[in-house]
Amino acid sequence: MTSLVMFMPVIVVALGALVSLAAEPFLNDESKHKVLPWVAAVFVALGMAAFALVKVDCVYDLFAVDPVRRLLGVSVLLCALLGIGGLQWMLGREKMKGGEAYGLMLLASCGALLMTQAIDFLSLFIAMELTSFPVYALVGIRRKDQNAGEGVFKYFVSGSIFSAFFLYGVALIYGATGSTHMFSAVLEGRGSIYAVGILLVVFGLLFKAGAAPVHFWVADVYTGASVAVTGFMAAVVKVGALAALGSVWVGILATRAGAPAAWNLAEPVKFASQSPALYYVVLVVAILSMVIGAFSGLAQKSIRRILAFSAVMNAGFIVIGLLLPNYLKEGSVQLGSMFFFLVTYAIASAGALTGIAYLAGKEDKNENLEDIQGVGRRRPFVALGVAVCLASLAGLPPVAGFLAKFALFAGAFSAGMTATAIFGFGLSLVAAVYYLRIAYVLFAPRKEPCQCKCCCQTDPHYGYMLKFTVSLAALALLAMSVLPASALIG
Amino acid sequence: MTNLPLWLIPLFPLLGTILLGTIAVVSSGSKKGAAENIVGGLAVIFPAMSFACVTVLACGMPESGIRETLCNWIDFPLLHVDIGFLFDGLSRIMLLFVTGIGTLIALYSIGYMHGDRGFARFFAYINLFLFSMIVLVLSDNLLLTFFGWEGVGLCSYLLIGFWNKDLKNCKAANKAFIVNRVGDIGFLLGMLCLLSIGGAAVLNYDIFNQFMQMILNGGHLDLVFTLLTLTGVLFFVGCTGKSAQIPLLTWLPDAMAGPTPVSALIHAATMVTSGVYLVARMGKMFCMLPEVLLLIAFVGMFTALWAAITGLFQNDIKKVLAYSTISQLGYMFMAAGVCAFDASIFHVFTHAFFKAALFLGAGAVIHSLAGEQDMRKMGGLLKKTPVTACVMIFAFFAIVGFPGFAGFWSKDLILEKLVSNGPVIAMPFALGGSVNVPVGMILYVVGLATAVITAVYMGRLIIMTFFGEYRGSKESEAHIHEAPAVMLIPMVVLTFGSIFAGYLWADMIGITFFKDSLAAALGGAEAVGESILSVHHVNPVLFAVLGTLAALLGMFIAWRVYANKKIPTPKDSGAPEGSAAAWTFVWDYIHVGFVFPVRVIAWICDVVVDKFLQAFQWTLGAIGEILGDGASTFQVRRVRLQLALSITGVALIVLVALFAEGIVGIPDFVFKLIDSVKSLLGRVI
Amino acid sequence: MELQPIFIQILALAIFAVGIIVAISRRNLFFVLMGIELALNAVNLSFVGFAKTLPAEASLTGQIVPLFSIAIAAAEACVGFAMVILIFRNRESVDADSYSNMRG
Amino acid sequence: MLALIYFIILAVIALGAATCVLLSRHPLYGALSLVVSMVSLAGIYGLLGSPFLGVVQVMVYAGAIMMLVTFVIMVLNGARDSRTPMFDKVSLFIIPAVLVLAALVGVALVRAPLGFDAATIRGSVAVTSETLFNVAQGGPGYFILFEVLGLLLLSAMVAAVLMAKKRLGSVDSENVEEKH
Repeated sequence: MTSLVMFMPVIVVALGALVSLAAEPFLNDESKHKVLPWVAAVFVALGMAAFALVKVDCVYDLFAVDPVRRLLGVSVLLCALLGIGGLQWMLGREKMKGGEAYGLMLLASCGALLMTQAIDFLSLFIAMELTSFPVYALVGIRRKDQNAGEGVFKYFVSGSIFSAFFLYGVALIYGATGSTHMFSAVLEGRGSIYAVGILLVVFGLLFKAGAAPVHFWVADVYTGASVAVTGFMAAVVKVGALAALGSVWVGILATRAGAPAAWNLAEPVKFASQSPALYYVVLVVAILSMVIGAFSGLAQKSIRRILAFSAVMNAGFIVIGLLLPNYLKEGSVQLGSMFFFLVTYAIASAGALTGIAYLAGKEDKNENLEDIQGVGRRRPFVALGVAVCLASLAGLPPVAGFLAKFALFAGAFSAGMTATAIFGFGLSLVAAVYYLRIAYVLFAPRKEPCQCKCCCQTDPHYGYMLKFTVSLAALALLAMSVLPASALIG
Repeated sequence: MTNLPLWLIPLFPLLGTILLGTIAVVSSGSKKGAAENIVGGLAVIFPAMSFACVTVLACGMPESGIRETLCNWIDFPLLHVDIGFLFDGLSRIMLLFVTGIGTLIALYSIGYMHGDRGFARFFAYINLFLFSMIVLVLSDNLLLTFFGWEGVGLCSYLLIGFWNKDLKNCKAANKAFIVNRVGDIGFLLGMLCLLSIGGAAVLNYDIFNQFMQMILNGGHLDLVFTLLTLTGVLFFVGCTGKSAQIPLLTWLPDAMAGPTPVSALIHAATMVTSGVYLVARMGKMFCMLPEVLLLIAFVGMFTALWAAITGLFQNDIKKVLAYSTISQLGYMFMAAGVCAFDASIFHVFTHAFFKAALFLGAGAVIHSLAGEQDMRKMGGLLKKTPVTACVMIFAFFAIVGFPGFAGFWSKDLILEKLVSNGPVIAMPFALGGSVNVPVGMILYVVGLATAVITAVYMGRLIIMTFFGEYRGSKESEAHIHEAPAVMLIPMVVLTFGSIFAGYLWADMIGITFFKDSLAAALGGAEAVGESILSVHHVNPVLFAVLGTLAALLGMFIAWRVYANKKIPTPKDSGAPEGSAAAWTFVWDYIHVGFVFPVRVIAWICDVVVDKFLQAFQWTLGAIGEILGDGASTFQVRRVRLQLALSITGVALIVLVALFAEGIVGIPDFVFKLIDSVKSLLGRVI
Repeated sequence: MELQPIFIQILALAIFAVGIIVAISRRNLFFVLMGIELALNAVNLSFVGFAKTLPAEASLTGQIVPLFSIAIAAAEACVGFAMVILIFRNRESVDADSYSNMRG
Repeated sequence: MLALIYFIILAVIALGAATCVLLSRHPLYGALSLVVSMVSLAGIYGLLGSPFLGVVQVMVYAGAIMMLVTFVIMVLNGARDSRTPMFDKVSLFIIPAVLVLAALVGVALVRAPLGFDAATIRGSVAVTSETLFNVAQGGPGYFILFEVLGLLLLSAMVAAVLMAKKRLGSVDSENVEEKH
């Protein structure tokens, strides 16, 4: 059963979900948050290890694994670890009853893993929904909170409407090609249906990635969810959606050229079957996202909201990667720098938000910029991890985010998108201001001595995994900047 | 012994950083802090080992330099970079004084930082700074250099804000960081431009040089000239940031907020030279771009003059030295601007010694006066702290270019090169005809004038500090004491350096050792530059005499003006006032001028992009309702409106995309309609 | 005149559009959910309609995908109504516009 | 010809019922219209030669899902839509946007030549299930997706439980609630 080996990471994580869900009713409320996260984390770690078994191959034309997808998978699982750590800290401290959340988080990670591997629209759709449902529930996990309810509502409604759009796009593509496979040739005379279908599918994925003009949900949902969940969601859903977008993109090129499948994302693709219209669509989406993300973020006070707009902006940066090295003129696409950017972004934003979940006080009350001032001095370890992650988001060397940005802009420069590259570069500087502002505030002198007893009384047991995973994320970012090549080989 | 691996050099400070950082973190909880003996010892040993490595390597270095590639770093199709080191004539000189002076600073700091709460933390920063600086100098490609570049920026941020209890220091640190970031943008964009000209591997210095040679030999210069000029300007912007040239120079005086004067010294003697280093390193490119060279020369000239005049107005002893640093950097850039990269590096080298001696001396003065920095409260210290005074006076002779001292050789060399290499440019008149402008002569005259002013303000510093009567309070006078030995030793060593370093390249007595050692690394660039700039040889003795006269004149003026002048009683602040302040802070005001529009733009974008545009979209749908309902509905908070906007956006983009693909065509009758409207209009009109 | 595939597609498109309009323009939460169900139904119809225009092998996919999509729609309805119950408890309102208090 | 007549009848019912959903005031009426629309869609599936799908449609959609819908509407009895207007100014904006998008898709559909294929397979139970559970190495592999679907349903269930279960909030707030 070669195919079983191919799915080993997913199977292990799904097993972890089943185990933690099955064990949940047999534990009392106290020990739920002490035992279950560790169980889940062990399975996630095993899942990471299981990537060593996976070979580069595709299964039934439904799923495929290649070095890039492997890297994406590992980063999804790393973000899942961060998410579990944050969730343990939050749930344990607030003494929530019930530990279903850990199982749900693993199920969502399963979905994201499958999204990165899908090369068929049907499997992509199922994986996408598998990612979404648990995240809907996780956003609403703080059930008494009005904002959480609003967040779930907005996410659910817009999410299901855009998945309907996505599915309709799939139907049109099926009508045009006779298959839901991403790489099947268009039938005679049905090119127009294909064009519309692909646009709907692309926007369905861009919605999940939070790019403009379908970005409106991002700010509200990120703010509604608890900080720990926001960190998980920001990273995992985005990795899944943008990885799928990359597959779809290569698929479009292959389909239009009528060429055989080219599912290996690690290899450069050249079909000379590019569409100028799609080029401009991507460019418009990129520029809109960058502008909206950069400037709206400046006006925000809440860290979650700042990072929400940063998510919008980074979605804009990442989609530029679709056009490299030279989509418009030669129809050649190599998505390496895009996925490197994606991975660094995902780890950095998950790490930063999880760390802030640790620093933000009970029920995330102190999550605004002025409330969090000086917290980093009391908890320097986590705050340092957060600072590294923020530096990566801001694109400061020597953290990996710098390399990713540099590679992306260098590529855009060489691809002849000089204006876009300079524009994006300028906007990334604007955005760097708000990341650095968070870092600055964390370490600024405190305004008044600590008055809240709540944060000092917490059982430190709940924080160990969070501390460990945040430092793991920071180390991963540093390691990727020193040896980016090894990240892609692993 | 020569096959010592190169990575040992950065390794030692890195180890030191890690070790000291760990000590700092571990001991942060305890009341007493870690034992200063051990920490201080460790802090000195690591840079010293590094210095030892450099010395060993420097002695056995082959002519062409040592290259060492550790591993592949980045291998994207568009970008290929290795982690590698390059040890040649240029990096040898730089490394020698970076590690050497670094070691001395560490030694000195043990005395200076005695009893400070953050003792271990401070030395961790110093080691990290040295590590970054070594990486900057030793790297064999621009990207790794950029890492070091950012690293020193970070360390300067940390060191300036070292006493972060004080908001003023934090602000100064932020300012330094932000101004440096502006320069870094230039560096980054320059790299991008270079990549787009030269391909994936061009960031490596060897390949860079080959590439430039290829352009030159193949006569392809005119093909890439525009882009290459842009690249040169962008890199120069990067250098102005790090080397505090106009217009990015305001951070350096503010950086004096750091722990007196150790971090200040780091900025002044080592970090700021990285800009000069980069220009020299990329000399091959700059020498092909006469316009950029001219820009560099004039920026250097104005900076030198402006900073020298500003130095006259300062009351804070460290600020005087800071502005004098800026002024000396201006000289270095002037030299680089006429393709005399070796002279520029030579001045970097000598300057490092005498400026370090001056800063350490100033530090010793401040130390002995228990933190007093205002020169108006000093005076007559010659008797109380004789060693410090001697050090300062010798260094003073070096900086003003008194014959025989280090500054004499390097500064006069630069002035000589300005005349011999300076281009003559034909300036067309508006009414026709043109006049030949001897740029070299202009640069030389301004440089000479600056030398006079340098002597004046340095003389003022020496006179106000060491001569006359003590002007401080009586009780503080009793406490004045000479610095401890651990501080004096580095000072004395540096004093010897500032006397004798100049003899490495004493043209007049026939020693050209320094020039020869740099020839392999820079020679190509200078040859090209000299061929372009039409060099004519001049008599060096004439320049030496003129330079000496300038120094003597300046010293005379200083003695006449300041020796017997009644010094006004100081107010609380040491900052200059009135027109002096206007002159000093002109660039700060200009910076504020830049900051303000950015804020305005941000505000406008916040209002326009986020709210107004959404409102505008909304207007299209429900314009009648807006009139009735007012602006309360502008904010998109309702999910239905959010979705509606999203779908509108999608629909618009899809519409345009389908038009572009030709799937949706414009029906014929639209054209007919337009035509008929046109004809109708034509008939009416 | 015979039945044409395009009729089926146009019907599917029309129902899809009505479904989306119901989902967004109605303020009652239940209608929002029902609109989404309607849209997913229309997509299934589109799949089946396209399946009929394709040769043997390809047409099977068009029969299978709607099965999956029906299952997913059922799951979505389940999550959706759970969500309605959750937020209804908090705010006692089924008006979609009453869930718009977040500011930034 | 006969097929066309049946189709037209069913299509009119389906579309009409869909419009009723849009225009009905009370959610229950909307739900009933939705059932009508779904059943007539099931009829169209039968007409197009996919009886299995039609049956599934009736059972799952019209049966199970609509049960759920009506049940929840009944439970949350205060769910009357009478206070809020059915349409407001936002609708003015939504309807044109959706219609433009739909028109674009329509144009694309019309421009493509679509014709029934004679070789198409009737979607009977046997054929459908054989394809679905074909575990052969070279088969379509839908069984894997079937497994994933199992995970999906599990996640939906757990998500629903997490959101709708009565007491899952923090201990403190629950205690406060009990005192009241």
